[in-house]
Amino acid sequence: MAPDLSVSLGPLRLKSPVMCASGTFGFGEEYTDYLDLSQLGAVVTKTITLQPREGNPPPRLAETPAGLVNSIGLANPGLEVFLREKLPFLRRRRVPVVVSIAGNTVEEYAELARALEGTAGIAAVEANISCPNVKEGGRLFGSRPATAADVTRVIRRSTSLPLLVKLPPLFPGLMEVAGAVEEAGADALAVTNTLPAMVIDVQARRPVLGAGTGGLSGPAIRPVAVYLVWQVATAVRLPLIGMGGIATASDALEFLIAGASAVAVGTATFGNPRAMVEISTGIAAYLEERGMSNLREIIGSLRPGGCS
Amino acid sequence: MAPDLSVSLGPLRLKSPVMCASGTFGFGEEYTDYLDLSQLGAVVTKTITLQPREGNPPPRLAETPAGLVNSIGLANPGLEVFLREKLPFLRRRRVPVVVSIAGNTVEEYAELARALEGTAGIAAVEANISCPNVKEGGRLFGSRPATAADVTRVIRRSTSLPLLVKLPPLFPGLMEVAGAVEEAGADALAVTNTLPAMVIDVQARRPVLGAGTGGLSGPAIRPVAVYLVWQVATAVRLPLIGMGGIATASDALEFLIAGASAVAVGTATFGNPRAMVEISTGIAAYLEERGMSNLREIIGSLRPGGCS
Amino acid sequence: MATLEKGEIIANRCLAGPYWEIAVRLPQVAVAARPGQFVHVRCGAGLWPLLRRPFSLFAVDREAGEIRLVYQVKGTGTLALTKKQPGEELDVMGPLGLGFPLEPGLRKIWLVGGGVGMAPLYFLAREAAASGLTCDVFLGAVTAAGLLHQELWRGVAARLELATEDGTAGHKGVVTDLVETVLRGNRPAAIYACGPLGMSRRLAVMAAAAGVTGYASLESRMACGVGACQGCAVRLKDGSYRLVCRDGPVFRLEEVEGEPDGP
Amino acid sequence: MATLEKGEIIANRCLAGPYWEIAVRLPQVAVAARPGQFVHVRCGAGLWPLLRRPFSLFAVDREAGEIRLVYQVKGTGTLALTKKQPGEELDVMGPLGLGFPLEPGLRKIWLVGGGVGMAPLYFLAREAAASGLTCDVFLGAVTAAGLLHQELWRGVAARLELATEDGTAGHKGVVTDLVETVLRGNRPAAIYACGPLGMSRRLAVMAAAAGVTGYASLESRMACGVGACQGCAVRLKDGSYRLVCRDGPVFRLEEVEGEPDGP
Ligand SMILES: Cc1cc2nc3c(=O)[nH]c(=O)nc-3n(C[C@H](O)[C@H](O)[C@H](O)COP(=O)(O)OP(=O)(O)OC[C@H]3O[C@@H](n4cnc5c(N)ncnc54)[C@H](O)[C@@H]3O)c2cc1C
Ligand SMILES: Cc1cc2nc3c(=O)[nH]c(=O)nc-3n(C[C@H](O)[C@H](O)[C@H](O)COP(=O)(O)OP(=O)(O)OC[C@H]3O[C@@H](n4cnc5c(N)ncnc54)[C@H](O)[C@@H]3O)c2cc1C
Ligand SMILES: Cc1cc2nc3c(=O)[nH]c(=O)nc-3n(C[C@H](O)[C@H](O)[C@H](O)COP(=O)(O)O)c2cc1C
Ligand SMILES: Cc1cc2nc3c(=O)[nH]c(=O)nc-3n(C[C@H](O)[C@H](O)[C@H](O)COP(=O)(O)O)c2cc1C
Ligand code: FES
Ligand code: FES
Repeated sequence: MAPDLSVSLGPLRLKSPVMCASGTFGFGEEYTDYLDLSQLGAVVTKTITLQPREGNPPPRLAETPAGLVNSIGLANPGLEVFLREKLPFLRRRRVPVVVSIAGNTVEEYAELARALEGTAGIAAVEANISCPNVKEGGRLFGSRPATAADVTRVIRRSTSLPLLVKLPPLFPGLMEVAGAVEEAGADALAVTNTLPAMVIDVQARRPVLGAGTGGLSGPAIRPVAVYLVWQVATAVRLPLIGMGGIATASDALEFLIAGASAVAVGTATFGNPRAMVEISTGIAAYLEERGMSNLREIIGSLRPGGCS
Repeated sequence: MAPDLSVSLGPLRLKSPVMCASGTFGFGEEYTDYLDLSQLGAVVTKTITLQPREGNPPPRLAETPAGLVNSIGLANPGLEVFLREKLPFLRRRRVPVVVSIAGNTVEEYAELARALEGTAGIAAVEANISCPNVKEGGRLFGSRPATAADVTRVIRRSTSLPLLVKLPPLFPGLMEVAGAVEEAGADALAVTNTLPAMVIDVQARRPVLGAGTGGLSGPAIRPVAVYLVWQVATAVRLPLIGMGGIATASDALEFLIAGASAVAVGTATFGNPRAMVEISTGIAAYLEERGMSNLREIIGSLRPGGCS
Repeated sequence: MATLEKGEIIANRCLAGPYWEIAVRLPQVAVAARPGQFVHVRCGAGLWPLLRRPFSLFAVDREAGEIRLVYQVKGTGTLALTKKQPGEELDVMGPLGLGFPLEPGLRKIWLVGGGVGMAPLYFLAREAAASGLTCDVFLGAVTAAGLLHQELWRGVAARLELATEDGTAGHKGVVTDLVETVLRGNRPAAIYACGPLGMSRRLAVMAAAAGVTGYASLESRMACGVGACQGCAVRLKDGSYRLVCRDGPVFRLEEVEGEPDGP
Repeated sequence: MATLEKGEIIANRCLAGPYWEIAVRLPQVAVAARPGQFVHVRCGAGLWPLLRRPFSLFAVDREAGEIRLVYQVKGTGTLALTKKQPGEELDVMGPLGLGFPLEPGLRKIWLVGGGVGMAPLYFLAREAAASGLTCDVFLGAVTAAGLLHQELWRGVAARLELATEDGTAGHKGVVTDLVETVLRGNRPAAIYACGPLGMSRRLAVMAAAAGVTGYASLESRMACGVGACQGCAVRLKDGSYRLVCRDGPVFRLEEVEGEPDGP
């Protein structure tokens, strides 16, 4: 019998632990020529803001060794267009839709969450708190326990949808933020967003990216992302969605074994649009080879390896 | 005329901006079959502790995409053996010797600094504050402005040698630590040490490294390291030594343009033991092509590139 | 419809200097492809390079189910592509993007290509010829070796004008100089351009002045190639951002910013 | 003295299954090499893989200035190595490490190899034969195809004993079983071993019990290969860490931990 790959992220039930990472899969429709969305655990949308956003000046992409630095700048059509033009398509697929949201202020997060509350076809909200808090002079919402908890609490009050909170990478201090967000009522945590990064064009002596700096994703960051997931897993009881550089089933298993209940695939989809499906299949095969019938036997099953 | 590659790191003058990164070049003697040490800006030793350290249980290395995760555990012969058996060799080469030091307590750093003070043939001390502070329950010395300043101040009082301080990667908060270390009397800052990382053997469901976790180095981290150097360069006036994933002259130039006065090469030496020499040559060629006579024309010469 | 197709490499050879040509059996891509569209190619193996690279379709043989690309070796991806041997598989997504529209009723069009940018224009010229259009072709390159496939061009061009920056072949100068001169006496139904951004911008200004319409294929770095990542944005004349992979790569010349970027 | 030498690949071919052999012209490495030493090889191109990979010298022709390595394809590095074509350059550091000591006065030695670990023993057997020693050789593999280069071994071994785990050639079982049996009636001057760690450990116990001395070549992942990074440490019987690249790869059997690691 095929192993059971279903998982629960608090109130959110997924039939596969493999989903897309926000911002790398558009609104799902862009990839329908390449895979059947219903094979995914969930589709996480590009982060939506209240108003449409044009995004950052190009270039927005720079490839680095085993990595990608991007400075998209949350380019998105805004809440209204999303609900009118993007959501109907997704609603018709048999896949849970997780809507990623971001605001410039705590109130904007709340407003987004309220607007999604009443809408059919949304399985969960993912609060992307890895973006700058305009009121606090541009510090990331997610960089301090207090602000991270604030924004979580306010969203929690604004919606009864399952609430995922996506954390930025922090060294040190991620455990504290994760703990505060747990306290404030999140149902699950997503770890990690991109690492702050910069690429310089040495001929022009300018940053390659129009925005100057960007975020690093892809296999380059995987060992860091696994570390962060493992660390957060030891600090909170919430289910985790692990991501950062996952390209193969083996990569995904590292996160699951480290303590993630689900995984998201971002940059790898660009190279291989079928990566998510292949990863699901590979996880199932891994469980079967070991005679395991349920994904839960793997999650957080890391045995000690020495002194750490 | 060949361009002038000499730089000053506060009181420390180097004839080339390219040096080795601590821990990747042993005590210099290991690489003499492959290059002439006098062609390097400086030799930075493996970090020395008061007592010899055996290091962490093997395995200590795991290769990842464009990266290397290590958990050496500061294996080193200790101060006494270093002075007796390692330093004399280095002293005979025509290259400045920078001794990297680490302690479990602030007092140990002071003791190491005092011991080096009186010793001939040492050009500078590099305080590796990216290691756990035993007294503070294992937090890195470098992770907080107050402890980072403490250890810097105490070393500063213990030696008149040029004092370099090597910072760990912090998101956010590196600028605050850098500022505190500047205040406390450092002559230059080295940015960055390895990123915290973990690799899991999914067959055994154990960490690959005997120590459980390790630090990520190599080209994978370069965009992050450039970002950190650029950020610190905007926050302090001290000269910086940039490192993290440098493998070519172009990589090194990214750091110099971002604001580093010198660069260190670590992981790349393993693949190409002559990398440092080739990087020096490449930097000189870059200056020549542009009719520049002095490295200073490049340092911190980044032009704005958009909105950041 | 675009597909993800793995097809056998039939040939992969150097044309001249850094210019190569690769032929691949990809029946599904071939049958759907239109001039000006591109394919998104996995150039290396594993993670090296990580991202695909976009290349315009140079020629398509729908019966044989084959496509041909002409590519210039620039960095990691194109260098990796040169290592692929005939018989190996190439992993391709495509055809992608919106191609050159050939509106009904056109009689004579001009094709203006700069450097390896001439690639998609050849596919266009073949299709145009098949539907009875006349093509005047203007090609520019840095040096004579960059004027690729002249024998093929001669077979499709009613008129073929060449320019090289170093004067080793044709007019000495840039291709837009040639176009400017000919525009004084002549007027095509439309201009179709592909080349460096500077070339397209200059053509946009010239075409506007002459009251001629046209199209230009633009470039940008890409990640997804399908409109999902918002990475390939270009700024158009009206200040808005558009996605090269989804809204282009072909844009109306009228939409292309006429002035170079500020410093 | 070790050098960094780039030499032309003369041949690179598959022997059987995952086993390959590569021959490279490296006069400086060849002239300095001793049995049991290794070379540190840049297997791929660019950053893929990032680190070199260590391989024991299988055969060395000092006159011709050539070395030969036998390697098993395991992952990124060895896979990349199979792609190298004759005529291309291979970037090699070496010879590195301390080889097998052949103390004067030895008459008859036993060589015990497991899997691709037999590689350095062939170089040793040739040198031993040249200085008049007699070698009895015990080789083990999972299956018959892993018993590489039998014709070469027959040329240097006074006695050749084979074992395969699946019984497809020689004794069915592991090579240490064979050694154990023969040790009951016979005693060599020394045992020289190279193979999986488990094999060396079992030999260490057996040799100690029989009062025979010997050497084993150990493996570890390496970064620098020259003693600079402290990455390749192994724990010896006395609990101390030693560097495989600098203090080894050959250690005295007496130093090898006899018991497998705890959980
Ligand atoms: C729609 C489209 C169609 C194309 N068709 C063709 C074609 O038919 N033939 C062809 O040869 N090429 C074509 N290109 C260009 C081709 O995609 C690039 O040359 C290729 O991706 C370079 O990859 P690389 O890995 O070799 O170089 P990289 O290593 O990625 O880059 C090499 C150098 O070029 C610079 N660079 C790369 N891309 C850009 C960019 N977009 N803007 C500015 N600098 C850049 C890099 O900084 C680096 O210095 C097309 C591009 C697009 C968008
Ligand atoms: C001194 C010395 C001499 C050697 N001589 C030879 C030789 O003559 N012929 C030969 O075929 N091989 C030899 N080896 C082994 C060879 O170096 C490795 O097989 C090779 O480095 C694997 O590289 P890779 O990139 O193909 O595999 P990788 O991708 O690095 O690894 C493949 C798989 O093996 C595992 N792995 C790799 N190295 C180790 C390790 N040290 N311990 C545990 N697991 C590991 C990885 O986790 C992975 O699952 C020698 C090793 C040493 C230290
Ligand atoms: C082009 C691009 C756009 C992204 N946009 C978003 C976004 O809108 N919201 C968000 O939360 N994360 C965004 N991310 C981050 C990813 O969701 C993911 O956290 C990160 O890329 C690490 O995963 P990966 O290595 O698998 O890509 C983006 C990443 C990339 C590469
Ligand atoms: C094997 C290894 C050992 C290291 N040991 C030390 C050390 O003892 N002290 C120290 O300050 N940094 C140490 N580092 C960190 C390097 O000095 C350097 O900061 C880091 O590797 C980033 O540079 P790179 O990417 O060029 O290697 C070590 C790195 C490696 C890979
Ligand atoms: S490349 Fe992703 S949107 Fe165009
Ligand atoms: S591999 Fe670096 S010390 Fe042995």
